[in-house]
Amino acid sequence: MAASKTIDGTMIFDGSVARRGYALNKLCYSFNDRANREEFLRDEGAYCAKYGLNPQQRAAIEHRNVMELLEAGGNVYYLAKFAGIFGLDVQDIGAQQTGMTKEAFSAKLMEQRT
Amino acid sequence: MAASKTIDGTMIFDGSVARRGYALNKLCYSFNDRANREEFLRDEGAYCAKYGLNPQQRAAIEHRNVMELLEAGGNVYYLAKFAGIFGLDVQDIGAQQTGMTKEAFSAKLMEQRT
Amino acid sequence: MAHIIGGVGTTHVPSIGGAIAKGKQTDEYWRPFFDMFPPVRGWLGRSKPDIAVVIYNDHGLNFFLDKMPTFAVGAAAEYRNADEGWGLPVVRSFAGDPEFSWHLIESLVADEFDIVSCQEMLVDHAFVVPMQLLYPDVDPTGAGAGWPVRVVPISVNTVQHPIPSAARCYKFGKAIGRAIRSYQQDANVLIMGTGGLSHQLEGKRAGFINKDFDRLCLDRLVDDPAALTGYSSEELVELAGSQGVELLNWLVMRGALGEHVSPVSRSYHVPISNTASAVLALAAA
Amino acid sequence: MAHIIGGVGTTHVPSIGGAIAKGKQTDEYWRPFFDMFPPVRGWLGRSKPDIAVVIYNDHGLNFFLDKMPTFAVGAAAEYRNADEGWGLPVVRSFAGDPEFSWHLIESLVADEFDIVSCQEMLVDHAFVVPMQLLYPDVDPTGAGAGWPVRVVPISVNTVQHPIPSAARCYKFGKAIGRAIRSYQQDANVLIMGTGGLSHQLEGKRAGFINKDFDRLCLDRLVDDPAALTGYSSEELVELAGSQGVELLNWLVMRGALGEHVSPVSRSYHVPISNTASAVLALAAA
Ligand SMILES: [Fe+3]
Ligand SMILES: [Fe+3]
Repeated sequence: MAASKTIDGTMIFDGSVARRGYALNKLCYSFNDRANREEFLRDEGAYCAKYGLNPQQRAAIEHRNVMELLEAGGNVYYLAKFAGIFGLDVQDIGAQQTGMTKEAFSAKLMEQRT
Repeated sequence: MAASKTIDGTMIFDGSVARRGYALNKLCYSFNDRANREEFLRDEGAYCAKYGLNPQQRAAIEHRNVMELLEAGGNVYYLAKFAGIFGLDVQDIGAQQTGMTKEAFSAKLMEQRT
Repeated sequence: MAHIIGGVGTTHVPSIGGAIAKGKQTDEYWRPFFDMFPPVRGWLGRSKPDIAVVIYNDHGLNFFLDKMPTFAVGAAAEYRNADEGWGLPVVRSFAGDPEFSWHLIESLVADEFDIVSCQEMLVDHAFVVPMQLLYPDVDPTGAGAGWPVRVVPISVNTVQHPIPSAARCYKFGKAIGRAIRSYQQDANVLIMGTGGLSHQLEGKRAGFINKDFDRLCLDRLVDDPAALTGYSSEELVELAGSQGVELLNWLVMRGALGEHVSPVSRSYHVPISNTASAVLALAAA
Repeated sequence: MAHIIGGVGTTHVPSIGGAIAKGKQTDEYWRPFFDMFPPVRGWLGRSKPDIAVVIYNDHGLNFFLDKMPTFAVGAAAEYRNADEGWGLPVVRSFAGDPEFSWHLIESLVADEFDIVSCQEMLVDHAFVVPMQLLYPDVDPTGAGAGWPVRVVPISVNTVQHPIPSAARCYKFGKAIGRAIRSYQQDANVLIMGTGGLSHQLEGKRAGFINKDFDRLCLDRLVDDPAALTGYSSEELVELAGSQGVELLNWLVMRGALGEHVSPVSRSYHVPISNTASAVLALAAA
């Protein structure tokens, strides 16, 4: 079904993506809990292994790369909890994905100011 | 709404009952886990306090009395997990509620044998 | 194209699992119950389902009252059974079919059924016992998925009122049927509805059984299931007992089969534990 | 009898909570946003709601993909906010109204909406930020429920496709309206719909905003909400952005208000964080 939903620059988070990304999203969901965030920071590899991340997911986490994380089945709402560990917000994420600096990304939004 | 649903000898487990019995049912639900069953058996009072049982619920647990547990908002599916701790099955529960011996309760069912 | 071979309705009480674990199938008490199944198994052997869509109610293993779904649909690659607190052996896991599950979920949501999708889901005795009854040659406590079918568990709230009405359940079944028939891959699909028939575990009326109503239900499930949609939830509690409302799972199953069915096997036996037991196998027309 | 005073639609992005926590309301960046709210608050001050029914989407605080509801309705006596992982201050809890909640649940299930009932429910920024915007005089991090309204959180799946269609959401809103109007106790009820408008957080199209579509949505929410029910979920993603589908929460809100409404206040401001922000207050006719 996913194939029918192609929108440029957009990945619809549907069943096939959710299935692929389940372990990764579950790991990110766990970051609601401070103790888990700290455990992750203490030993990232062990934490990823505990959640059964596949190599693609593990690499995407290691690279802190949002596009890779999305490719690996991540959902942006859960990924935001991962980004939050490093103090990154949705504008940092937007900048990284669009290959801009954060300033340029924010400026592009400000251009549309009402 | 609950008032409209009166069936002799039957308590419909609806919102008003579920609300009243929430803490009790949550305690019973925890008995899916062996560690919790053992913790309960080690210190029943502490376990009931941890789940915030009210005095009526606490007494019903102490008395191992199904009718009291139902009155306190218990749902029979969750209560069965409590009964299971003591090796009691639904026929024991049935006997206790109807004031029969287990043998008499079973015999009454066998009378209807097809 | 996926093809619905038919449906099986069966009782699911935990004590059946206990009897299987203890090898009591031929004991005097249990024999009449287990004797109801060979004709169903014969039919399954001939019609060879690849997938079983199992309509059941969770009894407090996977769902609690903090998040109580009306309808929940499994979308996992594997479903595990687990300790329910009273000592039944935990049976081997079941292989899912996520692609098929997601097709069902897409179709059901498009059809305006507000389901919960479950990418992890523990399945309790209401799912496990019927599988054991249909596939007694599978060692239930072996490792891995030895079951000959992939599964999709679908849980219906028959625990906490408001439960879905009989009318809604029948419509849900029809929507499941449409969803399955629109699946592009080849698969023979069996629908199972578990639980019931009349029984009541709690209150002064514990032990209540209503043979007349059960027989009427079995009749109507074959020839006129829509007739059962006229009962309110309160009427079902009164007629079938508090837990007899598990009949709703059968009604969902029946809805999926389409208008006309051919009875393969029908049997009824009272009592099993506190329950009127029944088995009904229906071939889809 | 319960009476629906009207509805408020508002953006809910987490950075608003951050701005409130840091007291940035009058900063150059934030002032145009916070300036949109005084007229809404004036209307609330006059119409004095007792209960707020808040339609929002959980972003992974209370629900995960193991059990993902299409529609979930709170039935708790108290709703707590909690750590979402990125450092927003946890705000004080909200008092529920279980009797009113259960009335809604009974009515919705009778109306064939297959909701999840939630006797415990954590509420995330999508619930909390709008409450802070409507009630800025409440110290958000004080103890207990200082909020002047009791609440019922209703969560809509806008996270994982298949999401409910716009048509289903509008019907759900209508059913919520019917449920509220049939409540026998006196209460003034406010409906809130949170999220949107156009925005997209992920992919190459991150930062996408569509002012034309947003303005069309605001127009239609006032005068012809049914017109919005023609969009498919995919069309909504394309026109409003992946996260802009939170518009569905507004459509549920609008459905509850009945056919005709009088606009109290309408404003629109781009950008707030990555989002086109909007506030719409509608008095029920
Ligand atoms: Fe059962
Ligand atoms: Fe949001």
